[in-house]
Amino acid sequence: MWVVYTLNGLYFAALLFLISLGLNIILGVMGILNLAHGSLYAIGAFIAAWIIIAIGMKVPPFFLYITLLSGFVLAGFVGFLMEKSLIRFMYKRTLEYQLLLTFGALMLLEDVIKMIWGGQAYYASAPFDLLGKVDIGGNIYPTYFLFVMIIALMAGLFIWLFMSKTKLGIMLRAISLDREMATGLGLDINRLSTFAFVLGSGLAGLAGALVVPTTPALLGFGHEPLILGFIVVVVGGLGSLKGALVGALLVGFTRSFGIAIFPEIELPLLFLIAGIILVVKPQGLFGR
Amino acid sequence: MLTIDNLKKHFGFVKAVDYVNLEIKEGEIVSIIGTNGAGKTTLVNLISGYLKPDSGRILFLDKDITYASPYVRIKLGVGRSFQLIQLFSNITVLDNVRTALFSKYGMIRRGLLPADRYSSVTEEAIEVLDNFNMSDKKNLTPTGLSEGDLKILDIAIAFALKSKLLLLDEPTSGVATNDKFKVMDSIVKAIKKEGISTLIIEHDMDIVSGYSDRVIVMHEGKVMAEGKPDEIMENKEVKATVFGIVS
Amino acid sequence: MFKNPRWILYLLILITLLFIPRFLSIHDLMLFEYGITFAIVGLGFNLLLGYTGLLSFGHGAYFAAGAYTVAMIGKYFPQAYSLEILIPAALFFSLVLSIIFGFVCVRHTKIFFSILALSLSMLLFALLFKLYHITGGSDGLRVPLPTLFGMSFKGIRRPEFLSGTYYYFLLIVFAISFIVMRGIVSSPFGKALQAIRDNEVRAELIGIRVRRYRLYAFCISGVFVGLGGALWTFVNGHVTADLSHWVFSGEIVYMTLLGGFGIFEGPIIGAIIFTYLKLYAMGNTQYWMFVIGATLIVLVMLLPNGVAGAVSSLWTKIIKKSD
Amino acid sequence: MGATAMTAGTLGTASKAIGQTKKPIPKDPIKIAAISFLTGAAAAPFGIPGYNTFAMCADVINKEGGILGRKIELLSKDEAGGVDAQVKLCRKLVLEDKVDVILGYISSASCQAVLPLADELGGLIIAYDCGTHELMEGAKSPYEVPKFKLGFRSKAHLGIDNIGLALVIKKYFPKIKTIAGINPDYAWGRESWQIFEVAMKKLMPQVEVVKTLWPPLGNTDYTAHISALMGAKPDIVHSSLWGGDAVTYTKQAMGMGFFKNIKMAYSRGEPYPQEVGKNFPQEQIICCAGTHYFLYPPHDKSPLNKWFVTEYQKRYGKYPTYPCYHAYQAIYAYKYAVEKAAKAVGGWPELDDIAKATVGLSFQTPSGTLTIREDHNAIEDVLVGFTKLTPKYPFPILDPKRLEVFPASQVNAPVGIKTVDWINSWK
Repeated sequence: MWVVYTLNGLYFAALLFLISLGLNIILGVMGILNLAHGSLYAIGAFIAAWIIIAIGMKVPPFFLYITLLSGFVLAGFVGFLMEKSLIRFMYKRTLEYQLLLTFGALMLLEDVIKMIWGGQAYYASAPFDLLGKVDIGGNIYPTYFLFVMIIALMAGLFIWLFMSKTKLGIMLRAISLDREMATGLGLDINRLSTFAFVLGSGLAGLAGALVVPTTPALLGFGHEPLILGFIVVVVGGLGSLKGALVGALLVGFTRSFGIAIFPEIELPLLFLIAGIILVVKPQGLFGR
Repeated sequence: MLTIDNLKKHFGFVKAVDYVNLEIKEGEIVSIIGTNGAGKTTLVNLISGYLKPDSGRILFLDKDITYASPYVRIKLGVGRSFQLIQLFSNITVLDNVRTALFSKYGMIRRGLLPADRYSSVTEEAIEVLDNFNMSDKKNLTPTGLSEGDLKILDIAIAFALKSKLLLLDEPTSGVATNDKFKVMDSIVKAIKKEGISTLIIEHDMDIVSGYSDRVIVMHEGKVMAEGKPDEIMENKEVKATVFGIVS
Repeated sequence: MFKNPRWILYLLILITLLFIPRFLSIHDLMLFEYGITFAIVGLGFNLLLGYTGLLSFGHGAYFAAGAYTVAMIGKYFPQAYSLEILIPAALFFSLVLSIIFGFVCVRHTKIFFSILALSLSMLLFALLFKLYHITGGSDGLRVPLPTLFGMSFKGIRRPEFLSGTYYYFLLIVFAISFIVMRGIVSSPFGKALQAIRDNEVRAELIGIRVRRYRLYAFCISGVFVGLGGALWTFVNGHVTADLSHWVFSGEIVYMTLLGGFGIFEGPIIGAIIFTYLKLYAMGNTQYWMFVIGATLIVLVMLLPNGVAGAVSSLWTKIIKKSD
Repeated sequence: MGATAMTAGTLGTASKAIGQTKKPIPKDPIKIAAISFLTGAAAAPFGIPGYNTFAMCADVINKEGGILGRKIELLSKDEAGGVDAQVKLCRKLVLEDKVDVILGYISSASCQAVLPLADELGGLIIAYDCGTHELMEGAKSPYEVPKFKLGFRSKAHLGIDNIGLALVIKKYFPKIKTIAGINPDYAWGRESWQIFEVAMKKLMPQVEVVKTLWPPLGNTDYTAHISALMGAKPDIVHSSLWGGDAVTYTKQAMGMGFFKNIKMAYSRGEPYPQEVGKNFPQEQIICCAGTHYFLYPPHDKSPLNKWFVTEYQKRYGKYPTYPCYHAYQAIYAYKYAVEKAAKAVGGWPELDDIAKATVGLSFQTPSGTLTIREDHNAIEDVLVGFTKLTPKYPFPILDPKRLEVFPASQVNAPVGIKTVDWINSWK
């Protein structure tokens, strides 16, 4: 059974990683905590579900998995609009405005989703069903979950390579280290910020799209992940990519084993651990 | 009243303050000059408790304050001003000074009566501002002041703490050249009036020479020379390294 | 105190409030009472946001502390269920909670502080939610009518209670907390907080123990919010764990900004407007979240100083014009 | 007008003596507020279907000439926004908008908070879908009824589902040793499990509870719970998960080979085979929240159910689920009560007359007979069945040969006795 517990932990961590990675990129580069991140996750879920249902079985299965990228694309695009129309005016503003703006965006998007996709649930489990199950040491496990883990891993690697190897990534890191200095170096902050925001939102959308084959897309889809995303970010350290990974794993395993061993206090336990870590290490595990 | 012995603070390879010894007597005005990065500001930060030294001792009125918290040093009477102006930007000039006074008298715990009720403090604050001819601006917020005024206000706050020792970090930096002496005049007038011993940081000899009893030259974290202003002006080594004049 | 013309204005407003029950329909009156309770919350919250420069996204926790104190006493010690006991008790427990949470939070500033406050309030939420046989979990607890100095309100319907005795009780408490808070912000203590808000470094170096004073501010605001929560329970008649959820805290921030946190009276105005805004949005469209969200965005973009700020700046303009 | 006078004015209607008035029937439409979740996780599975059915029934009633000739004007409101928002909204509806009746509330929290307002404000409120058995029960039995003079619930509480499940398990699986539970972590889940556990302890004392899990509402990843359950190796797992949660849980459990040697007992399972499709595991125990099943009573026996199903499908392209039946019960309960009261007083009835008429009201619904008792709570029969795939439908239906129906009297506690005490008193 322990194998499965571990896999469960990893799977949950994988999703949290994608979500908090997005949160952290935005937080790191622009110093803005995006409360609407959960809604972007939901948007990713809805569009993916909608497309999958629309094309149904009419296409070769391979394309179904491509459609999951639609989550990344649409959420990224919404992120782009948000940045261009709202966030961009917030860089000079103080914290309370930044937070409240994204809080407003959260409520706004919630209803926009409702206007577009209506109240009903979208069940798009085709990708989940098609992959079937694998036998791991006598335990049956859905292949799709492994697929999700792999995608998350690839996304993580990609971001890491991007941030450490490419010129663009290094510029982003420069900004997150010191915005003023970066301006001094003559980097085009606005362009880079837009890019970071789109990337972060896209990752949230991707996470949503990956989840949707395993669970129907519903209104209020993004609330739970947002909170857990917060915990990961706080525990891992604000703006730190490594932190997102470690934090996600921590939360994932706490949850998986918590439920298995003492189900009653799993959720408080999570917050408790977060609290303790912050008392001991105020900036989070990998925070600056 | 202030004795510093073998004070050391290194940032990695940078020897900001390297085994410095110095002494300031009652009512004395001492200036420290030196090129940028000579360790002047670091020294002030160490004395005011903004930084903690690697080794060495700081004695103030025969008490060891080497590792004491800023709060304690203020209580003992070490006040400072800042090179880059540090003000309370959204409250009035009067309140800037008044808050300092309240803090000094341990009155900031008083949470119910309006500050204006403590008229004695208000009067004292206005007095302080008068010393720097700023009482007419008392109801403006710092945002509405000239660079020179800001600088003076910054010093006035430190001054208001009635420190026995006042550390002025580049009191005229950022002030238009032709105002510099006006600023210095008003500051020194106020200091002399109260007979506070003062440590002035400057990189420009001409500004301090007229005002200080003693000048200390720092270079690469060490004290290079020390003496009356005119002696220093004549010191060849100093000329060469600090003023870059080769004769 | 009354030398200042501002206080005369306050007095006039207070007198009008005394007679409001005669003009408002009972329903509007009850809404207005929600407004007043949140006005008290706003007062407390703004001490932290407007005067100390700390944005908490978790003040629902202290609201919940106050509210649940009342509900729990009602459930477990009905004999002690009397306003003159309930209110002090609520103050006490919200104080205790804000000391504990505050101690952790004030070690940080800026966004760190906000997120930490948020996480802690969510911890309380999780507990209130999980310990359902004590707290009623998601169903929450019903809050009966209290007694007041031996006066019992048996057989009286809540609306009558609210529009009678309780309204005036509420008004008195509000007036007191208004005066107290007014005193705090203009006192030396208040000045010290503003000094910390404006320049932490310098505050430290004029001898203010920054972290400790942040904690003081945190606790005071926590207590005020708790008081608001306690008073609110009787108006609402029911408490649930949602009070400690971060979205509820978000609404507190919302109304503070709506009124304008730069101005002392701002949050009060904000609280009252928000109460009506949310209800009428909900009553008239199923897209009420859209309305509220859009309003918020417009506010942030166009009226950063909130309604009160806009009004006052308009006023000064008019003054300028006239002379 | 002074505050108290105003109060009396707005609340007067409720305090008039019964039967005195011979009020002529007004011409203006009846204002009915219909409240259900239009946002949030409960919107899709309950809120929207309920909302649809209210609209459908109101439309049908109006086509047939309304209630005593008065047309229905339906005001649909969102149940989201927190309990305090619901309290405010309810006050607005009664005091400001002066609605004749409020039909609504899916969440138990809303019901608990809002039903007391019925008497406070003097407005008629009929809860249509919330399940908590605590709603109408007193602190300890016997308790005096009714709890609320003007507050009703037009459905049976969650007791019947879980008692029904226990009875079926005793009948079909007398040999089982162990059970477990996975229920949503809030009042609904807690209470469902409480009743089920008490009933099981009473019926099959030898059975041992090996695990109880409480996933949060709207949870998207059940893998941890599923493997925890599989680790505990129970024979049967009880669950009151609903909506997306139930579907998610089932699909993920299927993916993890959960159903190989464990059986599920869903207290509200009826809609989910439809959602999951033909892969939905067979032979699972499913309760229908009363007898609300689109194939029961069989259409040949019950034309009303046939009509309801076809009509709903015509309008919304889906088979009606139990929230639809609940909505039907609520709006028709009001209709019949008004007509009954009108007969009694010979004119348009006051609220108290309607309340009086509602007690003891018993009428045909698409899913059988509904009776509203003195405790202002309805009682219903309960239907439990086993999933079976048939060629006629693209998803498993309840095997028609093994439909277990328990009469209301067998699954509802007598008036004035708490459900738990009643179960414990079983011989």
